[in-house]
Amino acid sequence: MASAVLTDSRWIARGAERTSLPRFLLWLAPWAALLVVGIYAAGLCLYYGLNQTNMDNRFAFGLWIFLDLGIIALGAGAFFTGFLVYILKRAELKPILNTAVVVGFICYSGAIAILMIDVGQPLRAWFTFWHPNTHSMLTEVTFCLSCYLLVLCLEYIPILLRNRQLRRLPSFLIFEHQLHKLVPVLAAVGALLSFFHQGSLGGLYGVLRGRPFAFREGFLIWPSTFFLFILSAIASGPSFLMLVTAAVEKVTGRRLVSQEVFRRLALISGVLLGIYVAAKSIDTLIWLNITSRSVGFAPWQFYMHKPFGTPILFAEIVLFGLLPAFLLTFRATATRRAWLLSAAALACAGVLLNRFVLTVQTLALPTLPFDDFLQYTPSWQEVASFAGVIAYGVIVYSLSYRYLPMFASKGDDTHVSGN
Amino acid sequence: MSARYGMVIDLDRCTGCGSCMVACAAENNVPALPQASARTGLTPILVYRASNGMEGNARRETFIPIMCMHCEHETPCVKVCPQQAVEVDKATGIVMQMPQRCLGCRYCMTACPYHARYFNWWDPSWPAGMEKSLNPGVAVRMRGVVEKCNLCHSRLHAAQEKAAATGKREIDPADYLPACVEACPTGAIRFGNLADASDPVSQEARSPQAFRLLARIGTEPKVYYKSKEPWVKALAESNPARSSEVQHG
Amino acid sequence: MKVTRRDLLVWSAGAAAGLLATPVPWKVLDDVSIWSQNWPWIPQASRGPVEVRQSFCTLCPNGCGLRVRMAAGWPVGVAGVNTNPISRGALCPLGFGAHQLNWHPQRLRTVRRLAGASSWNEAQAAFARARSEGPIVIIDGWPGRAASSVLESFAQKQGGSYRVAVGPEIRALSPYEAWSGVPATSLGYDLENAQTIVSFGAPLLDGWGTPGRFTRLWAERAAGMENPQLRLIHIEPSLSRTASRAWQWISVREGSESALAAGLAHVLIEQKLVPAHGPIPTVGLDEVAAQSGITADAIRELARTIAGHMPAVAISRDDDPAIAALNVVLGAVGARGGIVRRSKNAQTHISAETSIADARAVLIDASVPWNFVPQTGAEVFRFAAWDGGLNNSAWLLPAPGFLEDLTDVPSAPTSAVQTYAVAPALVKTTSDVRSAAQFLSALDPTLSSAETIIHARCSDLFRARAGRLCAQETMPVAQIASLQKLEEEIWKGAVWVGEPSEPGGLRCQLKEWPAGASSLPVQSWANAWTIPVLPPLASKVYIESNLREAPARRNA
Amino acid sequence: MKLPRNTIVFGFGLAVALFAGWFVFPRLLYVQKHQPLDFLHKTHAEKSGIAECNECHTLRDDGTFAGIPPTEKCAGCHSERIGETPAEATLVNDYIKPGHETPWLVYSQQPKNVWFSHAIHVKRAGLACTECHLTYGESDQVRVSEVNRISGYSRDIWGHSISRLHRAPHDGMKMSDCEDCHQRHNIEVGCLGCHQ
Amino acid sequence: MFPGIDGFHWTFGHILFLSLFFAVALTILFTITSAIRRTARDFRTHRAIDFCWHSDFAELPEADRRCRHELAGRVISRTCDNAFDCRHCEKYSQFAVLPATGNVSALGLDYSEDRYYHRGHTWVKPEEDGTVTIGLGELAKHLIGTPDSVKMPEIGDAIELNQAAWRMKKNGKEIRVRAPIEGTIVGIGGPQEGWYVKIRPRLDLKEPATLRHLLRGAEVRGWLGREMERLQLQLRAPNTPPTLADGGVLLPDLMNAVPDADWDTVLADTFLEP
Repeated sequence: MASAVLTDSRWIARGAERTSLPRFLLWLAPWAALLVVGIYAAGLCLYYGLNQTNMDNRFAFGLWIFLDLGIIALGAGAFFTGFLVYILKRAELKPILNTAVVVGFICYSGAIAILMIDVGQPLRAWFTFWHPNTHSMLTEVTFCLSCYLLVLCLEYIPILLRNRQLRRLPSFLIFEHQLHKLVPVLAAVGALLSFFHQGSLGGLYGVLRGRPFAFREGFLIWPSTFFLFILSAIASGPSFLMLVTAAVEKVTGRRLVSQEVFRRLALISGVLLGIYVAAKSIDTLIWLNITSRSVGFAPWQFYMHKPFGTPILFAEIVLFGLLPAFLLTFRATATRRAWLLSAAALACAGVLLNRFVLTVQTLALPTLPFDDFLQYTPSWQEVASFAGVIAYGVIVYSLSYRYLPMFASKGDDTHVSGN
Repeated sequence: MSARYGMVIDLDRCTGCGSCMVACAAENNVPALPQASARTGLTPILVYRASNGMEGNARRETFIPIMCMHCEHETPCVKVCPQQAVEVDKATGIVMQMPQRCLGCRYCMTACPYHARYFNWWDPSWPAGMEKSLNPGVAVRMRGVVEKCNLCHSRLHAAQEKAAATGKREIDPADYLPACVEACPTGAIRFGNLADASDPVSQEARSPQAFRLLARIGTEPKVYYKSKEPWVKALAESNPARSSEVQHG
Repeated sequence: MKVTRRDLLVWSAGAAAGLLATPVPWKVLDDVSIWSQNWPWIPQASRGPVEVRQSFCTLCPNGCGLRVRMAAGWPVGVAGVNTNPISRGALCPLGFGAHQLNWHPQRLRTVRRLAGASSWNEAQAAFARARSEGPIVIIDGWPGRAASSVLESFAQKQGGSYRVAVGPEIRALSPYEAWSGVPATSLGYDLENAQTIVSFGAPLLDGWGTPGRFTRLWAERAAGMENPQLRLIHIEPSLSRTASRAWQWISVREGSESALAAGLAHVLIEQKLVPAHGPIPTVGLDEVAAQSGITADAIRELARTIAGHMPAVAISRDDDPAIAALNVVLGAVGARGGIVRRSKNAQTHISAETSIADARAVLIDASVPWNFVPQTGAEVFRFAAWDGGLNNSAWLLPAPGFLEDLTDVPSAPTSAVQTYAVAPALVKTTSDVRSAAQFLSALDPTLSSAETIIHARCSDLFRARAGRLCAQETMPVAQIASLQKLEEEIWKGAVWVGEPSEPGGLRCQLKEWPAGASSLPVQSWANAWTIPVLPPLASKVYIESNLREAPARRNA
Repeated sequence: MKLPRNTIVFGFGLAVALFAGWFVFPRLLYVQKHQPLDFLHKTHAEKSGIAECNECHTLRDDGTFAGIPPTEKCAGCHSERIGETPAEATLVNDYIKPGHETPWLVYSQQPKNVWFSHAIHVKRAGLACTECHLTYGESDQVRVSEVNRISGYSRDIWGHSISRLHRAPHDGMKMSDCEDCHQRHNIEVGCLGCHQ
Repeated sequence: MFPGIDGFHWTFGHILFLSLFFAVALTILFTITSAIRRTARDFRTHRAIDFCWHSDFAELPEADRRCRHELAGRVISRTCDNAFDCRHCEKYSQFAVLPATGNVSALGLDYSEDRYYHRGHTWVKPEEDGTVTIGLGELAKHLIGTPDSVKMPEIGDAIELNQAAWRMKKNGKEIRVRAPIEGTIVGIGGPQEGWYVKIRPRLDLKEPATLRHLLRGAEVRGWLGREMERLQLQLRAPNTPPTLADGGVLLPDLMNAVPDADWDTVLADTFLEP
């Protein structure tokens, strides 16, 4: 009866073939280990303070902020898909909606967890709500992020309640049903919030008058980076969804969503990426020739320190921008899976590179005439605690995939896969 | 009374002895931690050492004390702080940092063009018994918050209290002098009320030799510098140089 | 009726909902953040009245005036005293952190013998035994104090000898002692009246002499002026702090300072730029040029510059007869703006460097620079308030720390005028520490105490009716009503300043140019500091910034 | 009508939480401390004719506030016992004779990061002591000092109403209370006007 | 955050920003509360039960959702889209209903004439006194054998169509026996009577529509045939040819007889669990 003991088939939707529990646990084990290490590292940072990191007075922001910006941008797929499905009524994207929500939930909760370690006094973080400085982009970010995480939780609940055992409880089933009916409202709110905080994350740096490398002119209270971040986020979000789906398909060895969905995502991603690249190029030109000159900073000095030479700018705009935009848009490449996925990977890498440049290069460049270009390498605690977040993401996603209807609005995904 | 406290620092007089740094730390209960380095230490006033980039006989060096410049306009740190832990005081023009309000997000540090803000990476500590030597006028900051020069605010408190006790409304300018100004053996750092046209310091600040660091960014810093040496002024107004040319203080 | 799991869930849901409507979560949230603002493990200053006391920095023989803020009986901050005529309100960077020194981790609190624990009784017994067995040598680092005369008279009574280990400033004056017989400890530089100062590597702007004296002077008369009243010409191989601020910096080869001095003298005499009163150096100009790496023309130019702006005085970093001889040639010895004799009545001291091999025991006062190590096999009794590590003393005896001991402050080594002040003990000692003087008085009760000596000196001053007292306002001694009044003022921190020394008090007969020029020892800013350790806050300037080079580690 | 079981259970949980939160919690939050000896303002006002607060709670010359007077001040009258209360005995025998300071508990102690100048508020603004310290000067019994277990603050800082909703005037010395008063008299000060 | 709280300024920025924030917060709050409210309402107005069945039905595999007419061979293939609620099925009348024909005796399971069968393997037997008996079908009985535990309703309880009439446990598996018809419990049969409940139906039995949704006669045979087929496939040990096909007799206690089968699925299919 050993097999009977080590089985969780009662919890798995009927007809959805899932690997055996032992194999599943085997898959989770390394991630769980990584998560434990991450939690330990985070604990060190909370207990002993941020001296555990390699950040310093000049590199006040480090790996964490960079990756937070990164995953939040990649998590944008969640709100954007919801926005497309519920607001713009693109029903063809329904199959990936659930997975989008879960990915978004993971990215945002992970980012916020890291932020809580990153601040020196987490116990006072709520002061931001009590004494908000509404002129600060960070206030906007804090408010929007926390609200949107709440929204994501609410969007996650219906998926959770569709679990085969949980749905046996009538109250859960009904609640799920009712909540599901209201999800469009949440999607709308989520879209609003996300547009704002994706933007204000960009604004975070755009407003830094004291950092000519990051400072941008803008419209109203928002510097141009505000809009560039929104664009790049919604452009790379769908690409990231494609990558995740493809990865899951690889791991589980079955087709989960139809080629049409991929095609649709690719098209959206590609077109938006194209727009983003255009906007980014114009912005760069304005910045180099007007904004930074007006405060007496010449373009050459931003790019004279290795490794932050002009190649990075080129990579950002052409290699990780223009190129994937083309690959994703044109049928010829977008229908070939290999091309499609590598293009999506390029797009995601592009948005990460952009966040990296804005966070790290901004701080590395000297502003005082007699000051110095600085380097910084993260400590193992920083790396580990972030690896912990990734492990957390994989675990949450794996559990969701195993026990929840992830790739279809109806529980059973074999309908889609057909075999 | 709306004063605008500021400084004029005569770089030709600065010998880089470092008295200001030590006096400042002593006045403001800044710990000297064995773990601290040039990049993690707390130096509300920091003396940089810069050269004209030449070698041998032609080499010249100058020392540039950097503290919070108390920017008057678009004050970068005030704008970015999410929970109003920094503000420009209406009455004095001092940019006030409130460690007890700060949550340690360090956004203000990335915003400050002068790197004049410092983070408490460690819990402050002193060798056994040395806490008896702490200045009662200043609360010791805790780990995980940002601090910076508040223009020796406890001395302003003392001056105000003294004025109130003697039934005066205004403080006696002689009673309020930041520690670095008091400590400077050559009188290179001078402190005064820029809003008061009769104040010699404010006159000096308006003199043609006076300049400000990164004034072109437009944040109206209230710390002025002056030097007769052309290369110093040129350096101060130039773009960030290649790292080989400077020793970062 | 039985309670099901469902009931528990519903109950806790209700409880949770209810709790939100109570102060609990909100008050706890508030209190926790308040707790984080007052973490109990973070030390805070004590509450209590703050008073300001006057004293003098006793960490080196320059005795700068101190304004000490005291809270709850402990010093919480120091600043200079503007009315002090010598230090003029300035302190060195180390002085500003000195009030924390008494809690330095390396503070000596117990008697140690050969790195093992011991006691005062054993130390006293051991010293008494040594005294009975053979000659003793007592070394003083700060001659002229009341304590010094205690040490000296003990040495005389016991048939031992009293030596002084002095700093580089006094050593630099020793050639004149040799040539004129006037003790170097009573010589000084009349900087205030000099027009040109030729510094041979002397760190004039980096802690030389009484820090405030020259820096203030320089700031007033030289800083940032194209054509200053006071010309500072600095001769040093590397771009030091002083060099970077000098009116003119001349970079010479390592160890060629004396040669350059000779070269300058050569030109001055040869070109009759100065009235001839000194020997002609044997060395030729080209040889000097070759040694120092400066062209002969440059040397001639420099000589003309100096001669064109008299009075001029050359200041050496350390003992160097050639540079002293240059002063003779410049006519700066015993002249206005040159090297002057500050007091008539001062006796010469034997330098501690001279051999003490035959001694049975050596007693080293806490004022002796830590880097002075006696070359002897004798049993060494070393007094120190802090353990600087690495020393050859058999006995390490805990001495009073910063402001823990009463001492009087004689004239600063480089001062042009005589001064006298008293630094009362402001801080109560936290452990059983004794000064060398107290230690010896215990052995020989007939020795007079510091208080009585100070009293005697004050009455001398009062009787002489010369000079003036500098406090908030200066008052001529002649106008002071009573000795009590004078003593009162002195004990409150007033400085007695003697009459300005009249020129001609010093004559140097120099037959021929001194041979065997010594190359000056290089010394770091922190090693010039006489006490073993630096104030913790000094790390701001060499660890938490790159402003200064870190001091050489003594204990390794 | 018969309520469904869930509603009852839920309501029960709600009630328990409400009771615990409003009535039990405040008792647990504050630890009670007693003064080293019973000092009665009233007695001193009557017997020794001390009329003004500042006769004992003086301002120093530099304007700083002396707070609770040192034991030597008490010794001015109580160098020997002059009454027969046990409190006086404690004062004389335990503190004055051995020369120890009396470890008074300060009800209105502000944390170290707060700078409150009595000189400015009393001398310049002319506030009466009672405006903040109420009528404690006439009290004829000794208050128990309650200290917050988490923050270590005296209860007087938060004020005695745990909800802070309807408090007696001048009950509470939190930052917002200072701000309210400053707003009422529209006196504007920056953070470091009251913090150090 | 709120007017009067330190840090609040009556500036345009504050007002705009905070009102936006509170708008969002309120929307979210409203969403949650209304979802909860509607859920509660659904429970009050017994729509919950109905809804649960519909959603369960939607989750059933195609094979379990065949139309009765297909079972009876009146149509080739038809998936029920009405949650087996033939009472309100407009398609129902499109097909003539054949008269019941004789006993159904398949594989030694006797399915008698006077009973109406529910897809969840329960039957309804009208009594003279206007009550009806609800029992477990023979096939189901053979599957379960003697249950480890049974949780019967109490007299006076109301049971709803397609909801749990009673629950059984066997080898740690939870079995929910769906009620074929709604009514109030008037009697309960214990183990020896083979677990049945007597109910007074809520609807009038005279009304032809009352029992219309239950299977009879040919439909039963068709349905049973399919069920047996499914069982054979599910219960056979891996790579053995189908047994039982030759009309052998069904073992009395299959759950213990064939322990290694995927009973989870078998029971779910049998008792219409998603």
